[in-house]
Amino acid sequence: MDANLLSSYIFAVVVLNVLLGLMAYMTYFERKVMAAMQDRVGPNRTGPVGLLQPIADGIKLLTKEDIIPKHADRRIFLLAPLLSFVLAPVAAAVIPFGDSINVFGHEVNLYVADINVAALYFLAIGSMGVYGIILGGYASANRYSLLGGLRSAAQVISYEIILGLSLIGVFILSGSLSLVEIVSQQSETLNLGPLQLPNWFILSQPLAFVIFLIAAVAETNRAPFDLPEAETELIGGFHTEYSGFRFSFFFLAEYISMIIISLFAATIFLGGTDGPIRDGVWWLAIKAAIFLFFYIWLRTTVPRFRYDQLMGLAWKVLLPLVLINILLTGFIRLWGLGML
Amino acid sequence: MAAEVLVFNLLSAVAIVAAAAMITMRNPIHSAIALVVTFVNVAAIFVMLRAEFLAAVQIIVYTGAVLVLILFVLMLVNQDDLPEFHGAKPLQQVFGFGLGIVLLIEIGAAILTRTVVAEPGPWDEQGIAQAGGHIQSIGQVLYSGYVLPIQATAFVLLLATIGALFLGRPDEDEEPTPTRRPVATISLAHTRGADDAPLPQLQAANVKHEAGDRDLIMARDADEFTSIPGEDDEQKERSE
Amino acid sequence: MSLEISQGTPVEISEERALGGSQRQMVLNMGPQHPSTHGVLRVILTMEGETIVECDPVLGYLHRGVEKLGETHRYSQFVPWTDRTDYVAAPSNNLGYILAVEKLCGIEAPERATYWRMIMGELARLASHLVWLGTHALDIGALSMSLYCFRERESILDIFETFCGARLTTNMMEMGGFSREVPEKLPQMVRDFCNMFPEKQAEYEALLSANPIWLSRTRGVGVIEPEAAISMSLTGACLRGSGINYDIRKATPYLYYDRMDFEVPLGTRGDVYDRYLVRMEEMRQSISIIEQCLEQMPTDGPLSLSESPYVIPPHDSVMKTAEDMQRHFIWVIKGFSPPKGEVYQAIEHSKGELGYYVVSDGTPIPYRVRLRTPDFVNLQALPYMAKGAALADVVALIGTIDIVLGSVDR
Amino acid sequence: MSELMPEHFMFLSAALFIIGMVGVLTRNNVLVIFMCVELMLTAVNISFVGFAWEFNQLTGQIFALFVIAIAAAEAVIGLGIIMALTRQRDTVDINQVRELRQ
Repeated sequence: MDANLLSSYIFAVVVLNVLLGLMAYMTYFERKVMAAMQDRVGPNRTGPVGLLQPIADGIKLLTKEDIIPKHADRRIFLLAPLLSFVLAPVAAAVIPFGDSINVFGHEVNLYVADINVAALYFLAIGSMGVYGIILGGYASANRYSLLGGLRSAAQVISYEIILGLSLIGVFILSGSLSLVEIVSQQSETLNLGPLQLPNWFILSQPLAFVIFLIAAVAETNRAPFDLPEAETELIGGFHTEYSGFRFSFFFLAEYISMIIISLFAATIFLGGTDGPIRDGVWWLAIKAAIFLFFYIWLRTTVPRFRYDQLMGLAWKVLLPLVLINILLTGFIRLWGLGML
Repeated sequence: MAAEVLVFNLLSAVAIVAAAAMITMRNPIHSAIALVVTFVNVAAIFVMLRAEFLAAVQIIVYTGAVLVLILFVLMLVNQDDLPEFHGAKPLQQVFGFGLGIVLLIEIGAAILTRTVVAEPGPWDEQGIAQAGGHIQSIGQVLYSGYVLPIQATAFVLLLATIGALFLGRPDEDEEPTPTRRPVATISLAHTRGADDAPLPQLQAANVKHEAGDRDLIMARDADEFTSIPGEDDEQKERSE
Repeated sequence: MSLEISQGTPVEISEERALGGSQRQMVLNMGPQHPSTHGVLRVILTMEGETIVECDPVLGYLHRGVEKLGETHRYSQFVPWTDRTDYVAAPSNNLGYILAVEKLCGIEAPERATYWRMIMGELARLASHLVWLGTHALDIGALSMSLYCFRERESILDIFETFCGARLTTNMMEMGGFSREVPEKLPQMVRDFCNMFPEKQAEYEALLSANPIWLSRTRGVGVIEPEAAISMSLTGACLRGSGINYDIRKATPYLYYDRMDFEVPLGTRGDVYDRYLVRMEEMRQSISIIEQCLEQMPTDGPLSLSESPYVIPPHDSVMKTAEDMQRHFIWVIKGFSPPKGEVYQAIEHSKGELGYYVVSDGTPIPYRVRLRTPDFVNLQALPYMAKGAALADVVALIGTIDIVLGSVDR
Repeated sequence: MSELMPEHFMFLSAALFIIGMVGVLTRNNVLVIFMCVELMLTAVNISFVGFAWEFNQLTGQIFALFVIAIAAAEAVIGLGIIMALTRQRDTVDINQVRELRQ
């Protein structure tokens, strides 16, 4: 066990705990921000400004009766929420939280793993997350939650393709898939004449950024794409039969994947830890917070899509746009290299 | 480097056990999950064999899409009319297993008595690192010698999607499910028309333009817009 | 699951009616307790894949026999029942009933009381439209709309509270006008509300009217042709959304609506979006009506026909003079008995034409009280619109006909 | 057996292939047979990658990439056929789907 491996293990544990803490307080943050947007106060009973609300929710969900339907396929019924809850934070392993600091003498680099296929790893974990939804829908033994689960799985799959394709534009420019490499490329400054612009990919890939954002919102079943939530009223979303802490696994998995996709978007498009004054993980936090605020803002204002509009948007609008974007970026890159 | 062998053996053991479980499980959904476990282990083995890009592709394409589609079809087919596992004729079972074992022995013999012919190429650990990583190295090799196969695969994929669309089409003989009626006719006071039929020329005072390029007609008293334009000139003729 | 409906014949709805081939029809039961059925409406949907083939609303979960109660209570005792039918716009329910009984007795409230009745009626329309907009937008997904709408509704309910002491079940209309003096700060409260409301409504429209998702969820959905609207005798915004010009305040003006200068909005396509536009425009018109009433209202003048036998004597003189106390006592205990006969009085309620048909046989207790509530009739449009619609549209369709189960089931 | 030898992945690939083959021969649910075919394809992929690892070449990996692409296309068509089949015959049992006539 060489020192490097040990330090990355320790850093991984740190990241996981920070993430779980963030996830709990994300629910609180969302309820407070939504309340402010809706002219009301939000949780303020538990703790000074309602700060203990996540703990209270956790205890409530843990103590609630946990019902397993009689005909349910028990083993898969228990496996599904675990699958989606465990897979969500695993994707955070590739996100660089900084270069490296030395602690008690030896170097600790602030990312759990810098693998060459980092972005593809992120997509792979995302695509594995679909199983939680499908098996959850199947295992609860009622035909409606099965169909609800299939519909939201179809939504996640089609938007995952759009997500992957929208990243290709960035990879063409950055030339590498590893996030550490992408962040370092974005830290140089681009000086177009007088003004000094950070060389963030949002500036060179605006269309890809917008499409990535839409696909990210759809991927985590949030805001205008929150079909499973509406499904619970109509056709019985995949987590209708779940209750108690098993339901909280699904519920919290959604929040973790929201945080992680925001971190990922901040790293890819807004230059991760690179900031005007001093680079550091706080810049990443600020950018991710902007994305999370955007998630909540969408949720309070925008009405919900209908299922066929949602799928139509993915295949008829976003897919052509994303392909055009790849084509354009490719040509610009070739023109840039003078090969054209 | 015994650890590497140990991990490899562990992964392949789990893969083989899961594959065996897949063919012996009664419920096809359970066998699908066993297959997912197998594929994930195979992806891990790819990572060990210096094929990281392929591992990611294996998970994204195989486990994330193809198997999910299979699960879709499995779940859409009603569970109760799936055939029994052991309903098949036992002779076929025994023959299958027997053939399997015979084949295993043959291939085992072949593996043990093989002689290495080719000499190792340039792409070992340093070669890949020098090219900039797995993706870059595969990219170079892929786009230097294999451009034609890529076009062919793209063409095959296009054909597959068109084929799937064709197969997915509901066949004609079924009565079509009721679709929504054509969009509303305009009100009694206006000639009937399709959705975008232009409104007859209304005095500007009446028409109030609203968002979503839709206008409201503001009636000032009760008997405005109550007669159909076409009809009242007929009434006049009839009454003269 | 088999479904026993009260008429005795159990309706056997098998879980999946297998059709030819493997094309299965699925029966979905949007049960009485459901977040977006505005109360206890139950809808049984038969679906093929994504589209709805049959939609069958089941009513009666909130039936309290209001009309039967009308036959056992004196005329003035029935008024509290009227505001429990459509609990979202109670004052205009009371108004309808009281106008019918006054027409029966052949009396008419003095000018100042009539103006106050019109103001309260229009405020009730606003309150009802705000509840409609909030829940309709909430069903389609815009979560915060309901919070904003209910914030405005609070100020209306404060006005009701200062006027008659109650927010929801107002029971404010009395025979022949109002027996108590109007609180002096009320006109100013109504004026403040009228000044504040338009820019708040502009806020709603900024959020919804041009929102592409709202447009795609409401345009071309739940289409009702004019002929179908008439044949189903729809009234109110459902009718005017399809472009038919029928508003009782214009067709047969009651109170002083003929003195008011206001316009009736008509839709052109008859879909959910048109009904949304029509109701939003109605809110603006109500505000202008209230302002006109405040201007035209005489500053002094009696508030009630105190000398008529059918009317309760004004409250302060009851405490002072002996014969008013005696008249008050007889009026309350024995009640008044209108002349024999029958009357039908319809008013333009926020949901459509609310009609009261009262039959009197000369005794203090009515022989028959019939309520023609608009949303019971408008609910017929749900199966008509739902056929062929997508499943997620059902919530939008229920929202667009604006039903309140209290007045649907009576 | 300390060093990772080529025989390791060859045995793994052979084992998986044979399990897939046995599955195809014994199971009579069309979908499980379909999964077994996918398993056999993956087994072949393992040997491709293994040989590419052994001879430090990348052609093996590229070939595996093409196999995955074509397998995806084949899966789409296969599932399309199965869906059309179940819609018509309402069964997935391979034995009942022998005759061509309706």
